[in-house]
Amino acid sequence: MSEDIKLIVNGKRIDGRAFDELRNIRIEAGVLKNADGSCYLEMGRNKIMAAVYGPRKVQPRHLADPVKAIVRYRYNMAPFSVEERKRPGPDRRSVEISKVSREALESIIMTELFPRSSIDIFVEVLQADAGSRTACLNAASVALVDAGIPMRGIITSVAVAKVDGHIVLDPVKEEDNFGEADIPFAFFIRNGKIESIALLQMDGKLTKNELIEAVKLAKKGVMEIYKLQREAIMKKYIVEDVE
Amino acid sequence: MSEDIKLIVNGKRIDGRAFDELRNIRIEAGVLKNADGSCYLEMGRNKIMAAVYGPRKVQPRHLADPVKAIVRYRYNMAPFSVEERKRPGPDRRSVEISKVSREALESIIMTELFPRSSIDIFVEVLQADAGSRTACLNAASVALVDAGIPMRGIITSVAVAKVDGHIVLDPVKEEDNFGEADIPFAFFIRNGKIESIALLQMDGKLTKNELIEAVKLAKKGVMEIYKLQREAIMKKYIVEDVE
Amino acid sequence: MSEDIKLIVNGKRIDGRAFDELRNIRIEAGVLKNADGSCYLEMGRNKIMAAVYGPRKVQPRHLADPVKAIVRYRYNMAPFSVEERKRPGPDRRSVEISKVSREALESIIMTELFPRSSIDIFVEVLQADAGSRTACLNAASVALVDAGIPMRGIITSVAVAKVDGHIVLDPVKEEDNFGEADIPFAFFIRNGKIESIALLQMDGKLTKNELIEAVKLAKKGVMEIYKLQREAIMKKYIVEDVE
Amino acid sequence: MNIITDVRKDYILSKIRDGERVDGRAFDEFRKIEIETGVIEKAEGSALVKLGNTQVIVGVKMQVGEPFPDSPDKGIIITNAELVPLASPIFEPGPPDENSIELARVVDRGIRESEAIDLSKLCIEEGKKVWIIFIDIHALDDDGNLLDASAIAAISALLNTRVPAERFGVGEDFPLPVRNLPVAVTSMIIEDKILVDPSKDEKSVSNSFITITTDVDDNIVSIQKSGSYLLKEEKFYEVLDISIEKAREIRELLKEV
Amino acid sequence: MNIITDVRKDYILSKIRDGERVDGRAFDEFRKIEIETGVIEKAEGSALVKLGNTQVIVGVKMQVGEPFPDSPDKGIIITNAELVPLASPIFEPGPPDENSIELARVVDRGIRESEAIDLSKLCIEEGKKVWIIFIDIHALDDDGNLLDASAIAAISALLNTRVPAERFGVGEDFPLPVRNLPVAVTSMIIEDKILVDPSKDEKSVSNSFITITTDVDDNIVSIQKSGSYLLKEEKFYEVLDISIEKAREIRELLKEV
Amino acid sequence: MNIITDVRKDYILSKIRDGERVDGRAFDEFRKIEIETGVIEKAEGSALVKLGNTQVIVGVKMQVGEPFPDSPDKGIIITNAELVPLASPIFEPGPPDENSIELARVVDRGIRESEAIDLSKLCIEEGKKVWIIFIDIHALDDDGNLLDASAIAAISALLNTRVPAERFGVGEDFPLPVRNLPVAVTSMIIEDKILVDPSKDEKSVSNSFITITTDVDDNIVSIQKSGSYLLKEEKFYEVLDISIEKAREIRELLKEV
Repeated sequence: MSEDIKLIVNGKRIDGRAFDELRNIRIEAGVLKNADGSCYLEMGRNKIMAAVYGPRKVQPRHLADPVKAIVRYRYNMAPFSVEERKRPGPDRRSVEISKVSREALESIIMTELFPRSSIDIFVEVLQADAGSRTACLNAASVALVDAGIPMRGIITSVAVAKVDGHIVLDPVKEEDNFGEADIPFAFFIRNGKIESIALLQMDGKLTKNELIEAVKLAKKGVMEIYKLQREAIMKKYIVEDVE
Repeated sequence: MSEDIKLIVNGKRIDGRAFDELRNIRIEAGVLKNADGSCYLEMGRNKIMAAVYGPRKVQPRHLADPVKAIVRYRYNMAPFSVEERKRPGPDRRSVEISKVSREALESIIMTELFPRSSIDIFVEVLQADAGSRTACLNAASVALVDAGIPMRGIITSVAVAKVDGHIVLDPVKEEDNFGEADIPFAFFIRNGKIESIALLQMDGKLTKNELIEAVKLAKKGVMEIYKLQREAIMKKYIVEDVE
Repeated sequence: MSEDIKLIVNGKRIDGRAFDELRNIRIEAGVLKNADGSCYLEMGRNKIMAAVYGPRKVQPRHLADPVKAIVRYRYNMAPFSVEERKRPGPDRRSVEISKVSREALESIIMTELFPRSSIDIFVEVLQADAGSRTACLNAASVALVDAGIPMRGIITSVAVAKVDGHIVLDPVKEEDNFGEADIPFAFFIRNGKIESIALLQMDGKLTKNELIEAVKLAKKGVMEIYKLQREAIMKKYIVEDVE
Repeated sequence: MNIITDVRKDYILSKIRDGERVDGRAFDEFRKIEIETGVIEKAEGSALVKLGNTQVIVGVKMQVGEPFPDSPDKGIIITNAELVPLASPIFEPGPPDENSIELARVVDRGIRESEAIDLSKLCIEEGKKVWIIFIDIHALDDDGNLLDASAIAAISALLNTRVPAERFGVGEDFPLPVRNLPVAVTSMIIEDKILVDPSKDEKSVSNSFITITTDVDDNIVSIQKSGSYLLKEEKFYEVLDISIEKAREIRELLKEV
Repeated sequence: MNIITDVRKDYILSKIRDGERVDGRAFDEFRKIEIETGVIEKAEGSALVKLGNTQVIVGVKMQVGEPFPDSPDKGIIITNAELVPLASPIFEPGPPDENSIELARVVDRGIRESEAIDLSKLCIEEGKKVWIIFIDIHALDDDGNLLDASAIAAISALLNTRVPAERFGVGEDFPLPVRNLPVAVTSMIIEDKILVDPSKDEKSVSNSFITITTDVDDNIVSIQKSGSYLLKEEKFYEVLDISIEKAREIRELLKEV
Repeated sequence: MNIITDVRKDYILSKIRDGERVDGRAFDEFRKIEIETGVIEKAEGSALVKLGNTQVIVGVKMQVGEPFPDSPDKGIIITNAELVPLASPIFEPGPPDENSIELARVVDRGIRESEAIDLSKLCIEEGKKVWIIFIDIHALDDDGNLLDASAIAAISALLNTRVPAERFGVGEDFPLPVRNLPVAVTSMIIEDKILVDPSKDEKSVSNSFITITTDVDDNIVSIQKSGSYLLKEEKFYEVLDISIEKAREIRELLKEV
């Protein structure tokens, strides 16, 4: 169907953005009382609530690891988050997203400090747009910091797409559906510098060179998001200090 | 639809009863061999079998409470108990009924005497009419006595309905379906006196004064049922003594 | 429908076999690396893979028996094993087959030697024809020997059918579907001699005398299969010795 | 507790060795059978069966539905068993386990293979609409041999069933066409002895069972060896004879339903 | 840990005995209620409700489907609640448990029995096509009394709902016909005292609740006694009065939605 | 037991540090690949693939069904993987876990994104009837890298598939229109080294994987980083080159199928 729909017109994207421009992002840390850490995040039309519980005792107990904390991550879509009502409960897509997202975070959480514990990360997609897994990871990262979980750095995530032959940053639904490729990334950032890749998936059709271009664009994007994550965290702690 | 169907004609109800008249009730205690206590009960067209097992070791063990017995209650409808065959297994309605029924009984069972134990109450609706939850509670009460479970008194239950503007006792299916309100009650009776309310639900539309009238009528009804429960228990023990 | 289809023509069966003739059988032991014992078996168009794990620690632990090993048997059909794609996961038929097959093998495995252990037998029907449960049992027996599980003898299995009034050995699908009776047998064979019956089911319509004839025919059949099971086991061990 | 259980088991066993059963029955004697039909008015057919202290209720419900593609002109039988926790301390709530599945399937086979129901009379519109018969077995008290009790209750309920054609707007109600009387007889094999209709007490000393279902012409229509044990060929023939004989007796009771 | 919990409980209790609540509220005082509607643009209607620190979001989705046979000319309401583990350390992932089922059903009853939605206006083609309204309750933060917050969010979301007729090719969009404003009021009964809108902190000392839902005419449309306790008759009438009064106050907020 | 495991792991690791693999392969060397097609006659297509000791069978079944509303003129692919407990001591019976879901989805993506099947040729009646292709991956023996073996088996089975149009009464049978040959290459990253086709033995020392699927034109059609580890950017480009090269070699084998 990509033939029928022009996604790029006069060098601008369907929503008017430049190729390397992010959607609007809004991040607020510490929005829930029960959770040890939490974050509300909007990224385009994505609306995400993330909560972190832990380190706490593992339930059920037989899952405990005697040498480190186990990390759990549950990506869940609210039934009203999508056009057609989604039946509650995990589907195959969300099981896979939960797995790769958990693995991205696991790689930077200092789990060795909390044997026999669990660190539970729950993200609820209240409204879904393209890139919901990347939005969730960004929210989860902030919630982890808010919960005071010791980490080697931070995870920041963004997707890149190929649309009408162009590599573009942070695609919206139409670009995802009718574009030629979608590549969600998450990077490990330490001391303000991108260190390595924590999450990488891709589907579509790309040459190697296009992929290299995509990595470059994603890195530009995450540095901007990283600043917003920092700001959200700073804001919360500064406000708290004042109180 | 209540417009189309006349539920009250010449001051009599659809099945000929007076407003404050119960359906026929038949109660028999101790009808099962395996169960520690049991009761078969008919209330109108409701046919109920109740069994009590316990106090016994809790399975699975992690549910055990170190300071008191846990009470479980399972309201289950046989597939053939209703007009349209019911798929086996619990539905949302029976989960809710099981919860409020368990809570009614829990409040008078001396659970503190049996730490780490369970008292399991199973009620099977073999044939369903209106008021099956109240019939089940009446049967469960007798089965608990039959099992020798120490209780502070007894639970007796009946529903009241508003039908064509009148408050009536112990409604049948048509009164429940086309009436204006349904109010299942269960009372705690001690030493032959109603002490307090153990179960109370309501749906429909009622004024406060109608509700007060409903309570009055329910209290009249349960005292009659209470006598039948007593008789059923006495009968069994007297027969046993003779043997 | 048996009226419409002639299953016996000129004293020969639909696939040309004599009444007492088995389908082609091919058995190969020790075909998997992970399993402690394994067997690939073809019996007519049945294609079966069997694996044995154990004796090993029981998972989950609460199933362990302090005085003997527990035996588990899982008969499973691959989704592509039948004409119409089968939904993955156990159905009622496979639960029953798993039960009676497990019981047949349990009766000859020396479970008393391995308290608190499990012996897990998994059989996958990769392609299904009539008699898949008998083919699976034959494969499982060889896999058990291959795994070195101590047994009092061996189990060998075959079905007998009544087709157009005749008792025939090892029926194919058409004979099973349109025949008058199907009788799967498994025998316990020790020192090359049939000792007793380990599995016996039957559905259809038979007189007592026909049943006696069926037993006789089944005994003839299993002795032939038993030889092939032996050969498969010998072959593997001889090859191993040479290496 | 375990000592008492063991003492009890020893007692049961020693009785059996002496040719006796703890409840005084002969080896080939069933407990008292009581059949009450029509106990559930809302069901199309129903029966409560007591076999000694074992109690089971079977309800039959009927619906109009699509036939199977390979039998477009035949009604459909669906048999289901619920071993609800009310009926025994060892039954657990939840989806059917292997025991309730086996029970339902063995009862089903007896009815199906004896062609007890004339399914060709349950076609409403070929290839489109046929009657579906739900046979729901609901255990009430398992004092052993739930299977035979269930089989008796199932055929009794079917004999009691009226096809609710009027309610479904497809003609007038008529009695379900039942034309055979399958009877299941379960025996326990212990130390070369055959005990029919084993009680729960007796089942504590052996898990070796065989169920043989026969029809009005003494044909065998279903066999199920159940339990992990080895059955001698000659013992099998002996069980066959006993089962045929006991089924004849029980069938007399069914004729009165 | 347990000692701290116990000390806290004693403190809460002693305050109550002194006629005070730990957060300074009067016994018949709700926490601050904030209602924000239209928060989920993709939903047909939505509302985020904060009740003190308790937060819940309700989204309404609509689909075209078949009516129930016994009400061929009426729309259908389906209410569902997800107590996701994000919202509380004691919520677990998995299918709805008895608490989320009860929550959904009590909210549903308030809407249904007050006839808040004119279902007869949601029939598209009698007997064939009607609107199905999915009311999905999604807990975000349970600081006590999720039920009242959910009920407020549900009716607020319904007030905010447009029927997406164009998307389904069945005419023009129109606002959902809402004609009543049911309000649920939950009270905790403790030592003969009645505390409306119990917080999580307060729930640690009692599990005795009653929820009374009333409509614009002060009719009672739903009652749910919840928790294993015995309720005195006179206390019940007292709760009734309080519930009617508090519901009136909350209804004023709904009128501004 | 654990000591032996640890010793083994140390040995594997020290070998890798020395630039060697325990089974003697080069870092960029696959184990021997054997492909046998048509092994299940009842399936529309099938293939058994051995990758060293890893064995997997894929069966393709086809049915006629309704298309998705947003692609009314296209066939449907459904890919499913069963990691049955027969294939590994760590696989458990039950519904698919995250590993089998990931496996199925990565194999699916390779086929889908390379547009290996011309789905527009699988429309029977636009908007009404299209072919549904069930690709069922059935593990037999997991000695590591089940994913690449499954991907090879899936495309081999598809190459072997005939559309059973006659059986469904919709024309004559024809070969499934396969027009691309996606090949998945999985590498393990360990101490800055890249090992393709990791064996089970090797997987005991690292859980850092990346699977890159490429098509006949060396396009990348699917990537899946799997395992909790951090991947250096330059290492990623290195893996890309290796994957493209190895896929070309494997594709030669597929051309012979």
